[in-house]
Amino acid sequence: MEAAVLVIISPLLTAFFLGISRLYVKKIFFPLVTGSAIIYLYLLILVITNSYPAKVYSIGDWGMLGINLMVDPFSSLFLLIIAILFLPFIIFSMKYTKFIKHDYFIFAYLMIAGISGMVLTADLFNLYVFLEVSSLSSCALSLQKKTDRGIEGTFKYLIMSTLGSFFILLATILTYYLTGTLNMAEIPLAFEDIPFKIKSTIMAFFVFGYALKIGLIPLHAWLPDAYEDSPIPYNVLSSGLVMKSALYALIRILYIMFGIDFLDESGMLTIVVFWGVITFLIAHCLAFQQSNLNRLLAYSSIAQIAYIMIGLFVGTEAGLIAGSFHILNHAIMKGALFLVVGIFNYSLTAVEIEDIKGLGYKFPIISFTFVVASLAIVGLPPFNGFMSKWLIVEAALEADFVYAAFFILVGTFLSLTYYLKVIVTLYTKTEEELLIEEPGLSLKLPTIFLGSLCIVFGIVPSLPLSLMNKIPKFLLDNGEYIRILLGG
Amino acid sequence: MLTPGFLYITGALLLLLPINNKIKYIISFLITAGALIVTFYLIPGNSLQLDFLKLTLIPIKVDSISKLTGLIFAFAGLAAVIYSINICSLPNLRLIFVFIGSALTVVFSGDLFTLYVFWELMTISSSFLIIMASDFTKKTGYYYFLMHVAGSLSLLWGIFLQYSATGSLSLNAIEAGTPFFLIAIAVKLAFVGFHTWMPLVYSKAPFYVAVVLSIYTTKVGVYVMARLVSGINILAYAGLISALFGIVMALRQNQVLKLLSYSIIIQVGYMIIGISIGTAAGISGAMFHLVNHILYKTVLFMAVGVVIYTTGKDDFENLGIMRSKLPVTSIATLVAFLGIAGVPFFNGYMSKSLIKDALHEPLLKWGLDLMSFGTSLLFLKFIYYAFFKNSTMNLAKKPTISMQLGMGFLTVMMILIGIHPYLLENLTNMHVDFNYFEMKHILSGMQPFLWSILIFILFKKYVVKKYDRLLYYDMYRKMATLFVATGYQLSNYHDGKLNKYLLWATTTLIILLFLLMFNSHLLL
Amino acid sequence: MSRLNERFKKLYKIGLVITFAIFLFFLFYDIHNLDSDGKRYLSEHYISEGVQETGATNLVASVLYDYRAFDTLGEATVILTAATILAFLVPITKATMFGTTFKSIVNQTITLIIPFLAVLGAYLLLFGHLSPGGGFVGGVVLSVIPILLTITYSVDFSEYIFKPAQKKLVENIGAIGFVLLGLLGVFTGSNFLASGQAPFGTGSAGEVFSAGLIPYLNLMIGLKVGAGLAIIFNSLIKEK
Amino acid sequence: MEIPYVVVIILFCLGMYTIITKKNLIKIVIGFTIVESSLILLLMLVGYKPDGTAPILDKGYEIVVDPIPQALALTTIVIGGSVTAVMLAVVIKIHKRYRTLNIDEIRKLRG
Repeated sequence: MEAAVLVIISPLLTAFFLGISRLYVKKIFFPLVTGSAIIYLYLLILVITNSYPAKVYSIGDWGMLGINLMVDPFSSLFLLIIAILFLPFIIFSMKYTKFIKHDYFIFAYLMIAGISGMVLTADLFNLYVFLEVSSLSSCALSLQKKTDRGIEGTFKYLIMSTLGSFFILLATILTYYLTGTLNMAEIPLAFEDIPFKIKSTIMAFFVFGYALKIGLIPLHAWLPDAYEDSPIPYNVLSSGLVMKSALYALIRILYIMFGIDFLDESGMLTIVVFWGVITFLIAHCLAFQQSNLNRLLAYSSIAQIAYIMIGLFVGTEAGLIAGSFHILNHAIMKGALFLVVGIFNYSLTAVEIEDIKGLGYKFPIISFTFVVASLAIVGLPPFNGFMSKWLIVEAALEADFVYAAFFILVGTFLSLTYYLKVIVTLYTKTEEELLIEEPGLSLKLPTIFLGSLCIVFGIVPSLPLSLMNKIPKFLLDNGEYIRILLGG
Repeated sequence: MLTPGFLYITGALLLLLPINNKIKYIISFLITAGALIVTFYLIPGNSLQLDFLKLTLIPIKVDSISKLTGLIFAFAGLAAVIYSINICSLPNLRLIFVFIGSALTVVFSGDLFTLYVFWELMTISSSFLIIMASDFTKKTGYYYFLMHVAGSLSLLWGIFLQYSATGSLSLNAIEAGTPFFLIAIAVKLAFVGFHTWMPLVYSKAPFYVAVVLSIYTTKVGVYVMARLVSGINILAYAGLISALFGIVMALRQNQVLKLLSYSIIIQVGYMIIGISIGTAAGISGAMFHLVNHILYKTVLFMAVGVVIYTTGKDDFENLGIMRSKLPVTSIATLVAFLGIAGVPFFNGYMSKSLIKDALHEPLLKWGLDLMSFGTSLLFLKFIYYAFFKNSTMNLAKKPTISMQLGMGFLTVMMILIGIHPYLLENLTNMHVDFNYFEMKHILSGMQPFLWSILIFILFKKYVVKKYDRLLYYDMYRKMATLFVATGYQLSNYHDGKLNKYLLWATTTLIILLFLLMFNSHLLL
Repeated sequence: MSRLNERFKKLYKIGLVITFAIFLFFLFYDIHNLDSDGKRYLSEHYISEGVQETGATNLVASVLYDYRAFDTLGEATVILTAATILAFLVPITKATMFGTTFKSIVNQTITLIIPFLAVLGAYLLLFGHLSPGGGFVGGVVLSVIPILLTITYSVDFSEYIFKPAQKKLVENIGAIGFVLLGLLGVFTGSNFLASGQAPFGTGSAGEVFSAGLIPYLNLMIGLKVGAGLAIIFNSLIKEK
Repeated sequence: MEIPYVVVIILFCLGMYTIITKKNLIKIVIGFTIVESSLILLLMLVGYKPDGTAPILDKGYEIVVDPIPQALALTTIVIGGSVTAVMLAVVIKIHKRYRTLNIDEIRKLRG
C-alpha cells in the first residue's frame, strides 16, 4: 500500500514545486498542475479499489511505535469524494481564477494533502497536525480575493476554527495523559478502565472542537461569512471536503476511541440527533432570508450537514450507510450548485439572487444543472439526494428517533422554499441587456459532470452504496478496526 | 414489459434531441398513440418485479381498475397532446410528456415507493410547466409547488409509517399513518381546505396547461384514494361537504376557468362518496365517474381554451363567441354540458346513477341530488352566456385544426359512452349488475336537471350576476408570513459581532458539558 | 437599562468562564487521582530502546524525526502555509518601514554577531541528534540573521542581502528535501521515512554521522524553518 | 504537584475570558496565545516526572522525563506560532481596510 502514503505526499510535493515554479520557471505551471492532478486521481483510484479489506501502512516501519496510516471503506469514501471533486475543481479554477494563480493552487494542493492526511491517519496527534494544515490552507483560500468582506470573513473563520483546534488539542493531550499512547487502536483498549465522567468530559471537548469546524448551530456563524466573498470553486471543496473532513475525524474519534456503547450510554447519540434537528430547522429559516447566493448555499450546507449528523448518529448500521451516502451526495450536489453560481459569477459577476434574473434562458444547460442539483439537494426524486434522505429517515425510524425522521421531512419542505425562489428568479424574463462573458467549455464541463452524477446516483444508487455497505463493519464495531491496526 | 408511462418519458427524452417541427409531430403522435395501444393490450394480472436496494419494487402491476384509469389517461393524453402541440413551446411539451408519463406510471405502480417517486415527479413536472409557461405564473407555480410538495411529503411520511409498521411496501389498504395519506390525497384532489391551489393555477396558467393539469392532477388523487384508503364511510360526508362548498364558490365566480375548477371540486366529491362507500359497486361507479369526468371536463377546458385562444380572455361575456363563430366547439360544449348535468343518454348520467344506486343512506342520496342540481345550475349559467346571450365578439384569430381535432376525439368518445354505457364495462371486465336504462333510474337522473332549469329561469338575475370577490382568507399564506418573520428575526441576531458568536460558542460548550454530566437521557 | 444589560452581559461571561474553570478543575482533579503511570509503555520503550533503534542520543530528536517524523512533515507544511499566506497578503512592492535609525555602535555590533549566529545555527542543526537543539531551534537561530538585519538596517537592505525569492526557494527546497529523504526509504524497499530500518543503517550512536536520516532531516527542517520565519517576519513588518 | 495544574486552568480560562470579552482584535489574538501557552504547559506537565532529566541519553541517567510530550510541544509551538502569525497578518489587513481594531465596527457581513 505504498499508494496510501503517496496520496498524502504527492499533493504536498506538487505544492512545493509550485512554490518554486512561481518564482523561477513559470512555464511549467500548467503541466505541473494538471499533470499532478491526473496522477493524483490515479493514485486515489488505486487506493480506493484496494480499500477492502482494510490495510495498514506503517510510516518508517515502526509499527505500533510510530504513526500508521489506515485505509478502510470509510476513509476511502472520502478519497472517493476527493477523486470526484478535485479534477473538476482544478479544471474550473484554471479558467475562473483571475487573481494570482500560483498561490491559489499551492493552497489548494496543501489543503487536499491535509484532508487526505486527516482521512488516512490512525494517530490522534497526527490528525490534529493535518487538521491544522487543512484549516490554515482553507483560510488562505478563502482569503484569495483580498476584498474587505473576504478578509473579514476569513478572520472570523480563523478565530472560530482556532478556538475549535485548541479544544481538540486539549482533549488530545488529556487522552495521551490518560492512556500513554496516541495510536487509535490502543486508546480504546486503554480507555476501558477510565471513569465514565472523565471520558465524557473529554468527549465533550472533542465534540465541541469539531462541531465548531463543522458549523452546527449555534457554532455556525463564521461559516456563511467565510463563504460570502471567497473564490467560488473553493467553496465547492470547502463545503464538500473541509467541513466533511472535520465530521470524518469526529466520527472516527467517537466511534473508534469511545465506541458505540459508550456513546449510547452517555447520551451523546440523543444529544447529537436533537442538535441536528435544531440545526437544520434554524438553518433553513435563515437560508430563506439570504439574498446572496453564496450565503444561501452556505446555510443550506449547514442544514445538510445536520442531516448527515442525524444519519451517522442514530447509531445503527443503516444510519451509518445512509449518512455516508449523504456525505457523498451532498458533496456532489453542493459542488454542482456552487459551480453554477461560479459560472454566473464569472460571466456577469453575479452573486445576488436579483442578478441572476433571466439567466435561465441565456444558459439553458447550466441552469438546468442548477435545477437538477437544487431539486436533488431538496430531496425530491429521482435524484440522489432523495435516495440518501430516504435511507436516513428509514434509519432514524428504525432507531426510534421518530421526531427526527418527521422533522427531516419538514426540513425538506422548508428547503424547497428558498431553492424554488432562486429557480423562479432564474427563469423570470427581464428586459435588461446583460453583458455576458462567454464561459468556456472548461467551466461548463465540470459543472455538467457533477450535475449528471446527481441523476446517475439517484437512478443507480447501488453503484456508490456497494462501497458504503462495508462502512458499518469498521465503525459500529471498533474491534475490527483495532484488530487490523494492531495486527498490521 | 413496455409500459405506457415509460413510453411517454422516453418521448420526453427523444424531444431533447435537436429536431424540427415535423419530427416533433411524428414523435408526439407515435408516442401518444403507442401508449394508448400498449395500455389497451395490457393484461390484468400482469406484474413486474424489480430489486432496488433492499426493497422489492413492482413498477407495473395491472388490474381492472388501473387498466380503466390507464386507458382514459392515455386516451386523454393523446387528445391533450394533439390539442396543445401547436400552442406550447418545445420545453413545455417535454414537461407535458414527463407529466403524463409519470401519471400513467403512478396508475400502474404496484408498490408505494414507485408510487411516491412518480407522484413527486408529477408534482415537479407540472410545477415547472406552470413556472415556465408564462411570466405571470411564477408566483402561482411557486405556490403550487410548495403546496403539492407538502402533500407529497405527507404521503412520504405515511409511507414510512406504513413501512415501519408492516415491513412491506405493497400497495394494499393502509394500516398505519392513514391521516397522512389522507392529507396527501386531499391536497392532490383539491379537497375543501386544501383546494386553494386549484382555482389559482387553473385561472392564471395558460389554458393548455390547465387542460393538461385538469386531466391528471386531481384524478391521480382519486385513483390513489381508491387504492389506499377506500371504504372509510365517514369520508362520504366529507366529500359531500366539499362538493357543496364547491357549488357555492363556483356560483360566485366571474371567471370561467375558476368556475370550471370549482366544478372539479364538486365532481371529485362524487368520486369521494363512491370510494368511501367501499362496496365494489361504489368504487367502480367512482372509477367510471372518473372516466366520464375526464372526458367532459377536458372538453369544457378545451372549449374555454379555444375561446381564450380566439378572443384573449376568459370572461363569461367572451363565451358568446361560441354560438356564432365556433361550430365544432359549440357542439362539443353542448355534449359536455349534457354529460356533466347527468342527463340520461349522455355519459355523466351513467356513473352518477351507479354511485347513487350504491348509496344506502338517505342523507347522502339527498346530497347527491343536491350536487347534481347545483352542477347543472352552474353549467346553465355557462350555457346561457354561450348560447343565449347576445354577443358582439369578434374572432381575433382562428382556432387551429389540432385544437379542434383533440376536442373532437373526446366528444365522440363521450357520445359513444353515453349511448352505450356498457362499453366501459366490457373494455375492462368490470361488470356491475346494473341496468342503466331502467325507468326508475332515468327519472331520478332527470329530476335534478329539470329542477335546475326551473330554478334558473325563476332566479336568473341572482345566478347570472357579477359577484364581488369573497373575503379572501388563505391560512397557508399566513403560515408563510410567520415563517418569514421568524427567519427575519433569527437573521437579525447575526449582526456580525464576533464577540457574540464566540459567546454563543462558549455557552454551547457549557451546555454540552452539563448535558453530559447529568445524564441527558432524562432531559431529551 | 442598557447599562444594566451591559453589566448582566459581563456577569454572564464571567459566569461562563468560571463554570468552565470549575469543570476543568474537577476534570484535572479526577485525572490526577487516577494512577496512570503504569501505562506509559510507549515512552518507556522509547527511553530504553530509543538510542539503539534510532541511533540518536537526543530522544526528542528521535521522536520528532524518526518515530513521529510524519508529524514533523505536517508542521513543516504548516509553517510553509503560513509563510506563503503572509507573502501573499503583503503586496510585492516595497513598503517603507517605520524609520528608526540606530547609532553606529549598534550597526557594528550586529555585523560582528552575525557570523557567530551562523555558526551557532549550523551547530544546532548538525548536532541536533546528539545534543539539545535540532532543526527547529537551529532554524530559528538562523532566521535571526535576516531579522536582525531588518531591524537594524531596513527591510530594503535585508531583502537586498537575502532576496525574498531566494528565501522562498530555500524554504521549498527544505520541504521537498524532507519528502525526498522520506521517499529514499521507499526506493530502498522499505517504508516511507524509514531510517533505521532502511539499508543505510543507523551508524554508531554518539557520532555526527549516525542516526540514519535524522541529521539530514534536521538540516532540511532547519533550512525550511529559518527561511519561513524570515519570510513571516519580513512580511509582517513590511505592512504599515 | 497540583499547583501547575491550577496554573494551567487559570491560564486557559484567562485566555478564554480574553477571547470572549475583549473588543480589540490584537487582544483577542493575545488571548489565543495565552490559551496556547497553557496547553504547552499542560503538555510539559503530562511528561513530567519528579527529579527527571532532559531526554538526552549521552551520559549516565536515572530518571528521564517522557520525550513524547516534548516533541508534541515543539509541534504545538510551531503550529501555534504559524497560526498567530497568520492571524496577525489578517488583523493588519483588517486595520488597513477598516481603519479600526474595534471588533464591533468590523461587521460588513451579517444576516
